[in-house]
Amino acid sequence: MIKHVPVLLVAIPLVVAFMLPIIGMVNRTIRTITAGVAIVIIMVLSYLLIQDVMICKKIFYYMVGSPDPTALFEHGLTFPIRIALKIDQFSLLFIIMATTLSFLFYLFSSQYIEENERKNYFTVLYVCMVAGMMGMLIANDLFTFFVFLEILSISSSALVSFRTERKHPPYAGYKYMFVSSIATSFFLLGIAFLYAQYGSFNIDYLKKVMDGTVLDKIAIVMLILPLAMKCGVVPMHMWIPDTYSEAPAPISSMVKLGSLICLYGLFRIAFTFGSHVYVSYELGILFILFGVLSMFVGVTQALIQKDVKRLMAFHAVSQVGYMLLGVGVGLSVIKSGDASFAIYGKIAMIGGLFHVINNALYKGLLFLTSGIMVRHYKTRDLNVMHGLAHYDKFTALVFMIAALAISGIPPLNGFVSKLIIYESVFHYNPLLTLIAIFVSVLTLASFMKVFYSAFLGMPPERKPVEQPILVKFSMVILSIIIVAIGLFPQGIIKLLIEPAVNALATF
Amino acid sequence: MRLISVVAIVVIFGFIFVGILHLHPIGEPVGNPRILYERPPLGIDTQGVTIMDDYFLRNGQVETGSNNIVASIVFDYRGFDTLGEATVLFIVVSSISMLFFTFLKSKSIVSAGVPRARQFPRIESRIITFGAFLMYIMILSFGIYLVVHGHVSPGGGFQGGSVMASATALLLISFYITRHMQRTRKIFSFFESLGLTIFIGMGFAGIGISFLYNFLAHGTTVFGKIIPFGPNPGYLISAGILPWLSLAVGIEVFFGLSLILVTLFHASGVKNNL
Amino acid sequence: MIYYFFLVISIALVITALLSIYFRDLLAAIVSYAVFSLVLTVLYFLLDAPDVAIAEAGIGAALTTCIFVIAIRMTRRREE
Amino acid sequence: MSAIILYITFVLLFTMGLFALIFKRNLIKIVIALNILDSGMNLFFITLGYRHNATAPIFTLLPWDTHITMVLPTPQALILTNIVIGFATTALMLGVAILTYRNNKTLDTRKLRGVEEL
Repeated sequence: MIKHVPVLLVAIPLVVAFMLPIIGMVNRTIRTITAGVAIVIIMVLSYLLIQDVMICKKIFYYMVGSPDPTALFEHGLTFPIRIALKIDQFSLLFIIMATTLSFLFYLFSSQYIEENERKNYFTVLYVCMVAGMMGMLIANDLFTFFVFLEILSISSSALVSFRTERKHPPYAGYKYMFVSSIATSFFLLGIAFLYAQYGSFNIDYLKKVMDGTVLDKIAIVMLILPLAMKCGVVPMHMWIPDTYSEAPAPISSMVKLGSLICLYGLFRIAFTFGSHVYVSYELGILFILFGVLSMFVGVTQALIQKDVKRLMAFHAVSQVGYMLLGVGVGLSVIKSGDASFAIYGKIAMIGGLFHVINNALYKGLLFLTSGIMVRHYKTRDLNVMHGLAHYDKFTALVFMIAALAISGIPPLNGFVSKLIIYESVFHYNPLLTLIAIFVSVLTLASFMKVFYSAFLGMPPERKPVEQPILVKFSMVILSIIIVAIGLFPQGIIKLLIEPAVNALATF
Repeated sequence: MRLISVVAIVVIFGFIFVGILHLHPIGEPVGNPRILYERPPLGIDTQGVTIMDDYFLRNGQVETGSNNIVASIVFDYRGFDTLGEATVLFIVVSSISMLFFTFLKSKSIVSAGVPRARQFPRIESRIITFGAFLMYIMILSFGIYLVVHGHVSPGGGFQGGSVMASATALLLISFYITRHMQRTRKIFSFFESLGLTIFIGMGFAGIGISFLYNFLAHGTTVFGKIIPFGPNPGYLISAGILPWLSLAVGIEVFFGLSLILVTLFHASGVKNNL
Repeated sequence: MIYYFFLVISIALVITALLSIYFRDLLAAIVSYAVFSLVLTVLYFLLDAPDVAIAEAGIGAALTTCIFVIAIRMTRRREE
Repeated sequence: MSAIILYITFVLLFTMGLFALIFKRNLIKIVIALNILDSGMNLFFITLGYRHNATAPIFTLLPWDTHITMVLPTPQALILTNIVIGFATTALMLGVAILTYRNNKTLDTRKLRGVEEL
């Protein structure tokens, strides 16, 4: 049965999502529990794979609909004819991250979003979003990747405009959909250029037959730019602030998670095709450029914001820069001779990927706390907020943990990954490290501003409402994970990150 | 800012133009010189097949029992993409229902329950309604034909479903029937979920071998009729799970698209847009 | 021979697409988009893709136009 | 010229759609432009699979001939998928645009800049 796990990761959320409208007509509590159970099942399935994939270095292939699903080719052919799914160390890292976090965010949203008939559709779209993420992570086929990218973007866009009765959310959803449609059109163009030459969509097969023609280079640009657009790196970041600030709090976290999944696609395509078309050095430089720009522009924009969610959104842009910087350094030295790669390129990649996980954790937690803040003050303006810590010590503590983690203060997880990035990038170019440290200091400054204005000062006029139990529970779990990773980073690096980096480097 | 956009578009234009100059000429075989081959005549074999499409053309008919190779790709070889595509449609139907939920509760001037004088447009001629009804039946039967014969002649679930949904559009503009909005929504939503559940259920039914495996073909079952290679009139009862998947997708697309149309049409008549 | 068909249809496609972008009356723009879709359907048929032609006729020409018209009715007709 | 005529049509449609996407200010016009861009994309894919003197990839009622060739079927299957996805995108964007109009009483992106304010 374990050989079917790749397809079950997508099929279980989908089958539950298809039946949720019917279940929702019958009973709403059962509907909420069913959706939660589906996410728990795929979470457990992804944990079951750790032993096989991460420790025994086994790679799961699955040909959907084939008489022998684990065989790569049928009938003695030399090319795959069906849709291939693949779970290797790199994708399993992201699968574990995505399933765990979407479960925690689901717990938060199940009591945070008010209960009415629209919540049926909310749950359906949420589960579909999880399925879209899973599909992108396991796809070994460019067109399947495209289809699930569409699933992810359409369901995110609908959820971003969930609060239709307010003035701005529909336009934010429109903007997000606009950007994703342009991105997916370009992605399809890249697929078309590759198909025109090699007659296949399978990533592994394409890697094998690619020989670096002009069309290949154009196709790679067309595949990488849209994904960079969906991650929100700086020249294409105009949609991020609106989307993240207008969405409900759990959806902001989920959209952030989705953009990290697009980052997965970006890394995978860059590493798979880059070295075979002889552009990995250029791509690495491009990533570093994007990364530095994103870090700098994101944080300087964030400093001047008065709106708490917009501020966090700009920090999301800036944090993506760190990951691109770490992985870009690794990509640019991967083919320059093994010595320099072994010295700092690999460590930079470990830092970059570790930062992805840490970022998803504390950024999600920050968005969740911002949701509680906004719900209490009925506004997102920092100048109006004051003194929530007098009554709600829990939220203050949780926000403190997340804010310190994002600024890279020692006992927490952000510090570890940032330190790894600083150390390794320093060997590559000391200037980049200086910029990164400077950005980190600015991050601390802007979050101190938020903490000061939202939690300290005069007590607020009215007492905050007590948060429901699941809301608190999910936030507690996230904070515990953040502190635990910060205290014992070696375990998770050895178990998850290093195999992922090795798999990525040998793509 | 405009200047930057123009420069960006011109750069993209240049990229694509360089790209098409390097492509193969229209009508020639796909491929770069390493994979280019002299195309042998059609036949059942896997010898000398170097690209995916050639395999489908040679073996698709015998392997799946479907005369329409496009249908065999859509529902068999790349069935997983089709599942994703059906999911996209499902998501959009759910989103539209979610976004326009407040509209659905209020009365609409396009619904038949509102007095005739406030309708838009005011004229509702007997000729139009009767003609539309005739057309409705004809379009619907054409759509059902397309769905059922998807594996024999051009057509299939998506095409048939969309043709049937355009019949719904015709019915809407001639009859203005959105009076029982809540009930309509529930029924349509139920059938849409039912179609999708049949689709994914067929997928799970083959999971003893693999997900979406065509377990009904090449068997002794009713739908496992062996189709010989080459031109033939085709059999309706063949091709394994293809007709079932086609039917499921047809149901899903028809009810899903109709629900989108009905919802938007109803919402367009709500006066004080809540 | 078939390339003459392609040429004529291509010109028709480009003209209808230009018109649907050019018109400031959105209803006219959408009608030209419907014509664009129909011409595209003919082109798909000439390119030996009957499945795609049916889908484009059903979805592109009929349903897309329909929801566009509904959307215009709920908003405003002229592009300001 | 005759060998790349449809490619040129695709490039024209794609660029036209892109121009309109970026320079048009009306939310509904943007959706039309997006549809044109998507149609160009579909046309390109189908053109990639076209062959001279070939038949549609359907065996029913085909005249038997041992040297028969068919157009490539995979692009057609993919474009079926992409047409439906394009329709889905259109429907969602129009729905959201309608709600934007209801909340802001305008469809002009220049007037909708106020999203940044609180």
